[in-house]
Amino acid sequence: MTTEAEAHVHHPNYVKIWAILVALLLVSVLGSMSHVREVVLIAAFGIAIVKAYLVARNFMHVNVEKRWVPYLLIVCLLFIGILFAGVAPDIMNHVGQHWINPVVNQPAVSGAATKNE
Amino acid sequence: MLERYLTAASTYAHSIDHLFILIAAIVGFWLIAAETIMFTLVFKFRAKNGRPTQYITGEEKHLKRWITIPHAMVLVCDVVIIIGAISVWYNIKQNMPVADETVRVIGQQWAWSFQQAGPDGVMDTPDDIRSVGELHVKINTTYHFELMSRDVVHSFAVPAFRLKQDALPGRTITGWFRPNRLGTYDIQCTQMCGLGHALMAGRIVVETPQDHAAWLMRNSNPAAAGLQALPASPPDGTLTLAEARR
Amino acid sequence: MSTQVEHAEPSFFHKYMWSTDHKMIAKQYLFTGMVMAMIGGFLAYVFRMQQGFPNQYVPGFGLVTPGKYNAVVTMHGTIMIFWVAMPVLIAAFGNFLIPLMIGCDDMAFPRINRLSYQIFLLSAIVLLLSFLVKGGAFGGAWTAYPPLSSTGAYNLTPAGAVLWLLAVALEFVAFLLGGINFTVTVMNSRAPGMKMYDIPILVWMIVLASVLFMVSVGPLIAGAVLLLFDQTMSTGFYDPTRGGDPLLWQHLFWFFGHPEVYVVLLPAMGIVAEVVAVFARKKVFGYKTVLYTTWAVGFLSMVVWAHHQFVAGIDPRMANIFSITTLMISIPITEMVFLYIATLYGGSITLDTPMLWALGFIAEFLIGGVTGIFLGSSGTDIYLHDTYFLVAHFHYTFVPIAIISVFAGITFWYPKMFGRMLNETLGKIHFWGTVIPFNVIFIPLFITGTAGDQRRIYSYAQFAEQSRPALQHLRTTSTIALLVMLAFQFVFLFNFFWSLRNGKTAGDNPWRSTTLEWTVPSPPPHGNFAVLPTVYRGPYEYGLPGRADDFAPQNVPD
Amino acid sequence: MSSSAKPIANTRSATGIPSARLITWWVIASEIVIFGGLLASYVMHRIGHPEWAEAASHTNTWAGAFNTLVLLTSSLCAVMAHKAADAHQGPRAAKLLRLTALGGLLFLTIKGFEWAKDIHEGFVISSGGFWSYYYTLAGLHGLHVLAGMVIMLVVASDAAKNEELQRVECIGLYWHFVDIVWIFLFPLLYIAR
Repeated sequence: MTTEAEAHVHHPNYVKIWAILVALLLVSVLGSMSHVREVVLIAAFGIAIVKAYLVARNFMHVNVEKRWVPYLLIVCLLFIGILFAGVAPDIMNHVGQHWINPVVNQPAVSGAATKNE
Repeated sequence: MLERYLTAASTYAHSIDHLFILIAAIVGFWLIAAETIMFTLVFKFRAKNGRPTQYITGEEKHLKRWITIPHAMVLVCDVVIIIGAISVWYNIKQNMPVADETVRVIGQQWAWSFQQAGPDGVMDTPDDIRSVGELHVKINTTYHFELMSRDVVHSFAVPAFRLKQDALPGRTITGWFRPNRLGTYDIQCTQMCGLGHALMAGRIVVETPQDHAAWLMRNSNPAAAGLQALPASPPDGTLTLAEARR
Repeated sequence: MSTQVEHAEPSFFHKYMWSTDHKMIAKQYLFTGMVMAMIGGFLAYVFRMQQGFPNQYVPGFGLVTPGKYNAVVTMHGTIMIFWVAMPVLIAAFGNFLIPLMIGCDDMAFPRINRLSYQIFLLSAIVLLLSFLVKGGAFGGAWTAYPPLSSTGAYNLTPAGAVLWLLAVALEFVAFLLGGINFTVTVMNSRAPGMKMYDIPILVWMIVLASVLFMVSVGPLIAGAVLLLFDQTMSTGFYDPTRGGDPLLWQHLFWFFGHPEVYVVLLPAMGIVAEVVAVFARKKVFGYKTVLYTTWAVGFLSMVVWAHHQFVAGIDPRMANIFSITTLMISIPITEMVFLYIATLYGGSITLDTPMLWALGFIAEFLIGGVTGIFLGSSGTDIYLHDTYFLVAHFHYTFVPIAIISVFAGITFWYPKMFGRMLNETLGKIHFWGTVIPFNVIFIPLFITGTAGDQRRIYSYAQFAEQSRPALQHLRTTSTIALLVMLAFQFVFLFNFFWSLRNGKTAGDNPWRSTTLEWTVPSPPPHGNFAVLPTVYRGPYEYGLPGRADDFAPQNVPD
Repeated sequence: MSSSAKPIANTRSATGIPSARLITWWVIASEIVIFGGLLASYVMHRIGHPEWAEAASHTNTWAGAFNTLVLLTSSLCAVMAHKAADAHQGPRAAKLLRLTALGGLLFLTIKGFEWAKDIHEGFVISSGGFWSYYYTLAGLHGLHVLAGMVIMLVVASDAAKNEELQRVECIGLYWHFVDIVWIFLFPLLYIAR
């Protein structure tokens, strides 16, 4: 089996990728110091996605793996997306059609912050 | 069809019953058709009839028809049922007619309690009428109910009204009903709510405006209301446990 | 029932408790499932007695108090789904048949396989222990909605609730390990020449069921952790007064709970496909179409979950979406059933016991399927939700799945498992003695349901409309039918154990079937195949024109 | 019977992916939905409760950032180990794997100090929505780190003898996945205000 394992990847310069990841990490931390909410969020999650992609591609070799492996992982994420879409209207909002969640402090704010399916 | 088993006492009870009959007709047809075909095939193609088995892959056009055509018909039936289901649902759960009266329904282990405006017609005033286990309503009057729960998930169900809505702690859910038949009907809790689930019964009394006014007068005495007022906090297990054990 | 023929007999412990042999693990799952089924059946007997003869002393149990009634109902549901349907349909048949049907010597990861059973056994023990703890077993229904399940002061069975949750979580882990192992085995370890469309439908179904389970159960495992912390560490994930939301659990539960229905349905459909093909001597009608419909069902079943929550306080606008998806799923599933019926066309049908069970499955499951439409369409669900109509509906799906199809499978593969035939006469008696009472149990419950009987009620004394004598007669009828049905199960047990010694020896291929498991001795030796087979054709080549006999095994070259 | 001898089933590879790596991918897929469900629940609660930001501001961004660095570095070691294993340098692979496990240990130690500080300041798992999710998410992730370390040391001891080298890559894959989960936990728990 080891022979097949060899066959399936050629090893890039991992240290270089690691350096990029660390650089991105620094950027996201510095970005979080900003007081503009958008900047913070982009610095946080935009970069997180990039980092995840780099790790998956270069360390996990998803790109040279059999096609259906990335598809499998994407499908799992898709179902989580469906779960979110189906559940968020009830959990993320505190007011909906003919119901309200008065216990929560600011229903208006959080309710408006999201849209309904 | 449903009315043979249980009286229908609200305006939308019949729309549910009719949808039930529509679905029963459609699926009944398919059920009988499928069962008949299956048993016919079983008896027609018994080994003892001496016929050798045929080699059929199921790719043959002239045979595939027998799957694809019913398939399309099922799709049509589904669309019909969906339209019926959603229209009924929309009228009962989404579209709110203007309220003549409002009543607050509170579920707790293990009783339904109700609060409605007293003679002054305003909610949350001293003469409000609070009752436990029994709700008095006027016939041909559109009621909005504000449903809430003190402890666990309950479900406010009035079978005669074809009405059912879970009561969730932390939420106020609004619904409506319009009784159109005099009488006393059951209120159930249809969501498992603990030891006394089976004891969580109530009555809903649909009465004429005159009787209702008289009932209001009898019960609007604040002192009496005070007596019947409920504990603000969830009841401690022991008391209700004893109640459940009787 | 030795499975290692030419091996030195290992110690009892190593042979029966510590084996990595897929056939032994299959039997472990089968017998554990059968024991749990007896417990579940006894619980059914207890609460049906209370329903049929309220507040009477129940022989073998005693008086049924409200607390005991809730616990019994809850445990019946949990056991029958998680400790009977799952282990028997997926684990037992999967373990026994997958390596044999795809022509290899064992699972790809035998020790993971063993671990999966051991975790499963542990989960069963934990669940049964919960009957003994202070306060008794959990009584908050198998759906365990918080805050009832999360707060001891509400459910009054704090210890039982925690143990129930632990048991269910362990069971999930066991089936994750088992399912992943099945999937990898089928993907990688197939016999040379066995292409994607040469795999028997049952194997396809078990693998797709495992995958479906795997993708749907994750969120519930997470949800179970949250619920466990709510129970034991006074967190507030589901406590509305502290920012939590009880609806979250309901969503996470049903996001798994609905696919779960299909997780157990698919293997059942697979068993029926195998049996019908053999006894009709017919190729399955539209093999590929069956698979396409299965995939469609699998995907759709992931997007219908909230139809269990129409009146549970979800936003009413969402109900419309889920009502549509729910009715859409009827299209592939009906097509699948049509294909099975079409398979009978042009066949040469013999009605041996396995075939009776298989046909019984189709006939009864049709009823379960069509009654589902009433509940799937939001409008009627307002009235029928949580009534006995719903109970009758899902028993018309689950009994065919977990009982009828399982009997089809056991009677069909018993010769392969134990090397001897079951007794046909006893088998037919058992079949009619099970299927007829089954209908007499649940048809009355459809009526009491439409009359407004709500579920999980130990006595209707408080409800004027429900305590009408007419309804009580129906409940009593249903209870008596259950007693009859349970009584007839002893015929099966006797047949099962008597035939182990006294059945006539089966031979390799008693049913003249084409799939690979019938090319090895019965019972198969350790390592299954003396010479590992090569596959030359699809699984259901019956009545091929221009052959001497009417079936062409997969491993025989032209 | 003997569980040491590998069945032929294990050595076949119809997909072209060795069974060991295949099962690792399936395990990762099932982990995705577990963490996915938990994260989805957290995100929708968090968006629904802006007031949780106050609690979130008590977390120590620098500790979280340093832990991210630790995990990234350990991931580097893991993938280097995979490279060594492909070159049949078992002992070197073992050394790198042990280094990776050490990274995991460092990660958990830092987490321990963080939690000690939080608890000392009175923020326990039951002190509010954010903290409940904070401890649950980080705790579940920590468990995965711990499990990864244990398996990694076992694999390393085999690899040192040039045995089962294909496992080096599999445990690596798992470790990278745990790393990715943290890459998302870090902004979710430490940065988002």
